[in-house]
Amino acid sequence: MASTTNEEVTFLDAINQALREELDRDQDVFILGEDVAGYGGAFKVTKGLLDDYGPERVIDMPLAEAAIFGSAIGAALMGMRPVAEAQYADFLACGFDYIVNEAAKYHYRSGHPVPVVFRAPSGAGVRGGPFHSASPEAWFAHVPGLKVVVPGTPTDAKGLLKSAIRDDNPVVFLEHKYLYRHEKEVLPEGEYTIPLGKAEIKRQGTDLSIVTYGAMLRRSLDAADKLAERGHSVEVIDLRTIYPWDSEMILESVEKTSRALLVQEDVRTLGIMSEVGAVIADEGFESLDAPVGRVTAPDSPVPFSPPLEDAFIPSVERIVEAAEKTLAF
Amino acid sequence: MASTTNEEVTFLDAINQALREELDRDQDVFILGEDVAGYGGAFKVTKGLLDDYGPERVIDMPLAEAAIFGSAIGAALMGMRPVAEAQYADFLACGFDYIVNEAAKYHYRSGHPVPVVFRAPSGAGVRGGPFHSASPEAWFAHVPGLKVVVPGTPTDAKGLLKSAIRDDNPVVFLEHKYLYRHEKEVLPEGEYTIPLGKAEIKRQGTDLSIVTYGAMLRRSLDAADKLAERGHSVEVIDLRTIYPWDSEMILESVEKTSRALLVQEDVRTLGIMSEVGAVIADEGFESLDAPVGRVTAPDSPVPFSPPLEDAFIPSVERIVEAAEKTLAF
Amino acid sequence: MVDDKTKLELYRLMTLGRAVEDKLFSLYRQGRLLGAIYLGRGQEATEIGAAAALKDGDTLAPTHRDLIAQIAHGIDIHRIFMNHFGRADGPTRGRDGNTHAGDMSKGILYNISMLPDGYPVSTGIALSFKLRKQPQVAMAYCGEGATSRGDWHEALNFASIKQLPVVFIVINNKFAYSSPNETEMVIESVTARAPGYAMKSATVDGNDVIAVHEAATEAVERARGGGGPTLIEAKTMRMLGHAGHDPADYVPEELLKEWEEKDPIKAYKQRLLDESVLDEAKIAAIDEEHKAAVEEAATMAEAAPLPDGSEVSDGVYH
Amino acid sequence: MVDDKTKLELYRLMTLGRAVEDKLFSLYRQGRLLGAIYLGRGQEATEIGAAAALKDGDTLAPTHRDLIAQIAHGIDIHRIFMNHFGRADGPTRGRDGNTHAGDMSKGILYNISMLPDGYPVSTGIALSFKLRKQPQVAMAYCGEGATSRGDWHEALNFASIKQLPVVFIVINNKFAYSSPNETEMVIESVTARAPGYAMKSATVDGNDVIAVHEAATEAVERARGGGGPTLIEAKTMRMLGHAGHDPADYVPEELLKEWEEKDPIKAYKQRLLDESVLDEAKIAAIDEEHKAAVEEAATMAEAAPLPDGSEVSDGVYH
Ligand SMILES: Cc1ncc(C[n+]2csc(CCOP(=O)(O)OP(=O)(O)O)c2C)c(N)n1
Ligand SMILES: Cc1ncc(C[n+]2csc(CCOP(=O)(O)OP(=O)(O)O)c2C)c(N)n1
Ligand SMILES: [Mg+2]
Ligand SMILES: [Mg+2]
Repeated sequence: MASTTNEEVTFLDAINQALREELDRDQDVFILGEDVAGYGGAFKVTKGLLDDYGPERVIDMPLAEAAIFGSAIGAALMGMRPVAEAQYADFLACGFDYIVNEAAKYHYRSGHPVPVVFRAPSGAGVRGGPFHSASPEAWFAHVPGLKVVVPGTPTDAKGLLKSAIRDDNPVVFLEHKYLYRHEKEVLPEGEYTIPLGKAEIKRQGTDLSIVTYGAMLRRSLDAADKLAERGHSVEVIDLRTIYPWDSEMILESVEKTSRALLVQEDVRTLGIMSEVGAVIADEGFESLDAPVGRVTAPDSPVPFSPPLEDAFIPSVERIVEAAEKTLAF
Repeated sequence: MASTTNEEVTFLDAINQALREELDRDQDVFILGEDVAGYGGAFKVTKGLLDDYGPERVIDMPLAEAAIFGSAIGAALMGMRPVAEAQYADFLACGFDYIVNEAAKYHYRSGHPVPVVFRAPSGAGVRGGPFHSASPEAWFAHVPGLKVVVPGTPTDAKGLLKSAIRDDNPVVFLEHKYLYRHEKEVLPEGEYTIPLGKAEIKRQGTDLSIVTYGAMLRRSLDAADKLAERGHSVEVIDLRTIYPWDSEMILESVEKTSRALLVQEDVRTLGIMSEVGAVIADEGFESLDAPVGRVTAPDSPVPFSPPLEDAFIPSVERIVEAAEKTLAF
Repeated sequence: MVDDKTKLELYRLMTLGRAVEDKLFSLYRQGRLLGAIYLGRGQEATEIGAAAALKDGDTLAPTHRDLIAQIAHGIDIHRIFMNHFGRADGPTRGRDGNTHAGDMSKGILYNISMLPDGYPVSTGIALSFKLRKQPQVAMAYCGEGATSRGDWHEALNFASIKQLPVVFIVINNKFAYSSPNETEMVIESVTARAPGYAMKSATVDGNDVIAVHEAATEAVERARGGGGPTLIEAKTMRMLGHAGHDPADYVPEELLKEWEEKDPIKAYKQRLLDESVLDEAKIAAIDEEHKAAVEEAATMAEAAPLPDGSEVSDGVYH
Repeated sequence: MVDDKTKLELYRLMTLGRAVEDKLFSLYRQGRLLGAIYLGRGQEATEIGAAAALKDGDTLAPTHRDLIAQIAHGIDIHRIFMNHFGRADGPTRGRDGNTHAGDMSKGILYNISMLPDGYPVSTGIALSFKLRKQPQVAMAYCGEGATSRGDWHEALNFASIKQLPVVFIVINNKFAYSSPNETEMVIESVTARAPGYAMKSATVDGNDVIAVHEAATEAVERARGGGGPTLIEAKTMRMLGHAGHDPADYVPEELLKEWEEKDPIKAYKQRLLDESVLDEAKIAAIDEEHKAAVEEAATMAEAAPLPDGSEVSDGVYH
């Protein structure tokens, strides 16, 4: 599992590597969650860690989210660096209070660091239905005191998770489950981290800025390819950190391109792109030559049946279509 | 407690009236929550109801939000119309799962109605500190399947609560606690309801549209008065229903005024005004002559100490200042 | 005392449950099913024995694993296949999958993933029965894993305070996903918690359908008569993986062997043969009947149309 | 066996607790305090008796009502007044109010409103002690009302599974806000739930500081020695309203009278006089000392500056 070969590494293995490197680096790091030890987690993200780090660093918890998140916070208050896993991001709702009230507000009130990470597999696209497909990043981005990360590539996943574990604030770290085995990359050689709060331009362009993240990054890049064939130069920016998000980079890009299209897999109302749109409409208004379009899921639960789920998740075609509308304005 | 006198009625009494009228009208309506019976609720909203309707219609619950919300949903599935109270809106986070997963998604999956209301006192301004001042409307507005209501006047509070109780969908009904005893009105005579999903123009104007709701309605109207003195005609629209919100009325108003200012007490990132801003930036773009400004709380927990809390909540001055900036653009 | 007619009916239901699940598993392995499956093989005696104690008008709140219990409360097996196939005319119209469906007209709740949400929801249903003075009973199932969740505690406590007509069934099948009992609790039986709510309770052999049925019937009738809630733990074994994809190699071979010997259908069949309630001809006839019914339902479901993507956001609100 | 020095110290702490709260109440009634107050009058024996069993390095998770317990674990009373006055240099720098503060350097957690969050948080603290092989103990308080919450159950169960060094104190003061015990549980004592976690437990007279202290000391030392968690219920009475604004007219007069007779400080003072641990001169000296300390802390706090509005969003992140 060394990180210095030339082999492609899946999104999932990149996360496993990050956990290993941090477990190696810092004795205070430990993992807790349901079925994370012997079983290696529902998605096998923590596979092999029990064998290599033992049951005191990789702890199987009862089916009890308040106990998992609450305990993680308690240990973090004592200076440990727990990485708590929710089996699916949907279950963050079952221990919600601990994340939004206990963890998020402790530092503001006491000045005391709360270095805890809440990891969970999020997102749709695997026929998981209404209770295994959640994208809860917007809930947590609305809670001051939390940081929220949703990586879109294996490289980012590894580097951002390492930063999240080292951060002295509570971080909600959402791993899009569709990416686990669908995204592969050769990772940077050796040790590296990626700073929280910084977006990245994944593709340069001059005519339109697409802002996106997570599983929509790949679709946005594919859409940009298609648009390039039709002569449009599209910039694609990956937010990576959902809060605090990198408004500076987005506003700069819009200043350059004069047009923005915001793409999220999350439902329309109050996904993070609502914030991005509102900020562009305010601070970027003078740059704009066209309405700020959004491509999102509809306001509905995530449906199970393939034709419904496929209609729910924004497609490359929908992105291309919306982009052409914005470009033509 | 008749609703046909010419006396002014507080926001709180208007809610009490709504509950009484619905308890009278429909035997399936009942109330459950902590200390709602003999004590009449932490804010005395349910005062007198135990005496008049008995312990089977006004039920004291143990300190257990999952039991309160979960039970309310169960009874609603059987066709009753429970009105569940969280003692403070902050405690909605303690039974969050039931609202966002069980109640919100049941109809989509089954076609079966879930006529439940979750009532809670929300908002800041009473020195309640970080755990008694929550404005959680944005969390719930982000959950398809829920309706979310935040009235700003006694008349609306009564009429909207009656509609919420009669609605066949789960409704999160947030009562801004600062308004309970600070807002008074003569209520419309006789029985009336106010439809969910409809905003209202509380003041007509031609130069600028202020969109707001809840406790910021009064401050926005005060700001509009001051701006009028300086020759500006400001329209003030009260959303009233946060989801589904009345984008039609807002877009019409912006078409008329060409300028929008969005005012919320909630923290900046991903409050409902982010959605309103994003929609205006898209669908209302061609009407706009100025950036879409937002006046909000900062991204922080709600602080306790008066100078901090006063700085947290948007003031009339801040609204006026932002409005002048937008008007001058 | 369970009469012969009921004994036969329990047999019929258990075998139908197994036939349905066997078919689902085979479709799943052939890659013909959509989404996940959570099978209750080995638990049929509890799934059927408890839910069969319910009457019309009573409600059942199953979990992901309690498909078979839904059969005992009268679900039409067409609904089961239609939902696993994500079909437009299924009980969720493709909105949800696998066992996440039910039949509200029969009092079978649509379960959700979050465990054990059916417990507090069922206390609310029982509350409505009590408020409306209806002699109906709510029954909620969950696994032993779910008893670690706080909501479980809140439901039991509230039910006991209000003496609600609700019966709580815990199926202790030795595992919660990969986690054995020891990582979930320190006690021998979950019923050790009943005194904490001054609640009546019973621990039963979950592979003995008659024992389960008798305990559940007593509890249901007590609840119906105003005698309050009961907690029943049935000890059994999950004979397959947590879900279709899980080979469950964390389960010791010997444990599986031991419980294969105690297969609830095999043992019960022999008993009914011994008691002359059943004979080989009847057994064959029942098998035949199930097979035909299951094949018909599966075939029909597979042939039924999927929903159209254009309706993705239909039905979010009433 | 509690020695005389400890006995005296317990007396000193209880009376200091009461002096602090009396002062707060008087400031509140004069409208000089900001925000709410949640007084523990009548509970001093439990507040002090249990927390005094802790050593340096141990942690205390109080609730809104457990200000006095914080005193036993060494909080400087200046912090208390500074926080109730919402001052800039207080423990929350005005970010939070009333008892929602603590002292992390002394292992006193900053409690939040959501009950009983300190329970799961304390299991995590205890887990960290165990993982790091530190002989330290976590103690968590809550009221009997909070035992109805699911999180309470999750914490006890997890602590028992991992045999964590944590002591759970339940102060049964007969009311949760306006709700008497009967609307909260059906059992006589919350310790009826301990067997559900195979957990050691004790029910003690919460107005007898020695009894509480002995039970807590036993539990703390057992936890420290690797013997796992304990649940202690102390039976006492909340002698004032839920909060400063609450006249508590739902509390029967006779109940208050009955418990006024059992005032934990009065009884204990008499006992120490009888045992010659105390004499009237010492009593007067202690009173004097408290009075001076409390006046000084209150005066200083009232005179201290409020935070500036411009820093409202400072310190959200580390
Ligand atoms: C609140 C919650 N957390 C996590 C899960 C994920 N999950 C699904 S089934 C399961 C194990 C359930 O075990 P048990 O309750 O014993 O039921 P069984 O599967 O054995 O029937 C887990 C952890 C869930 N469904 N709900
Ligand atoms: C989860 C949660 N729900 C509701 C409340 C509101 N509340 C504050 S104190 C209280 C009563 C607490 O009673 P108890 O636990 O007995 O403690 P006591 O106040 O008697 O010390 C309630 C309902 C809360 N703090 N937390
Ligand atoms: Mg199980
Ligand atoms: Mg109490």
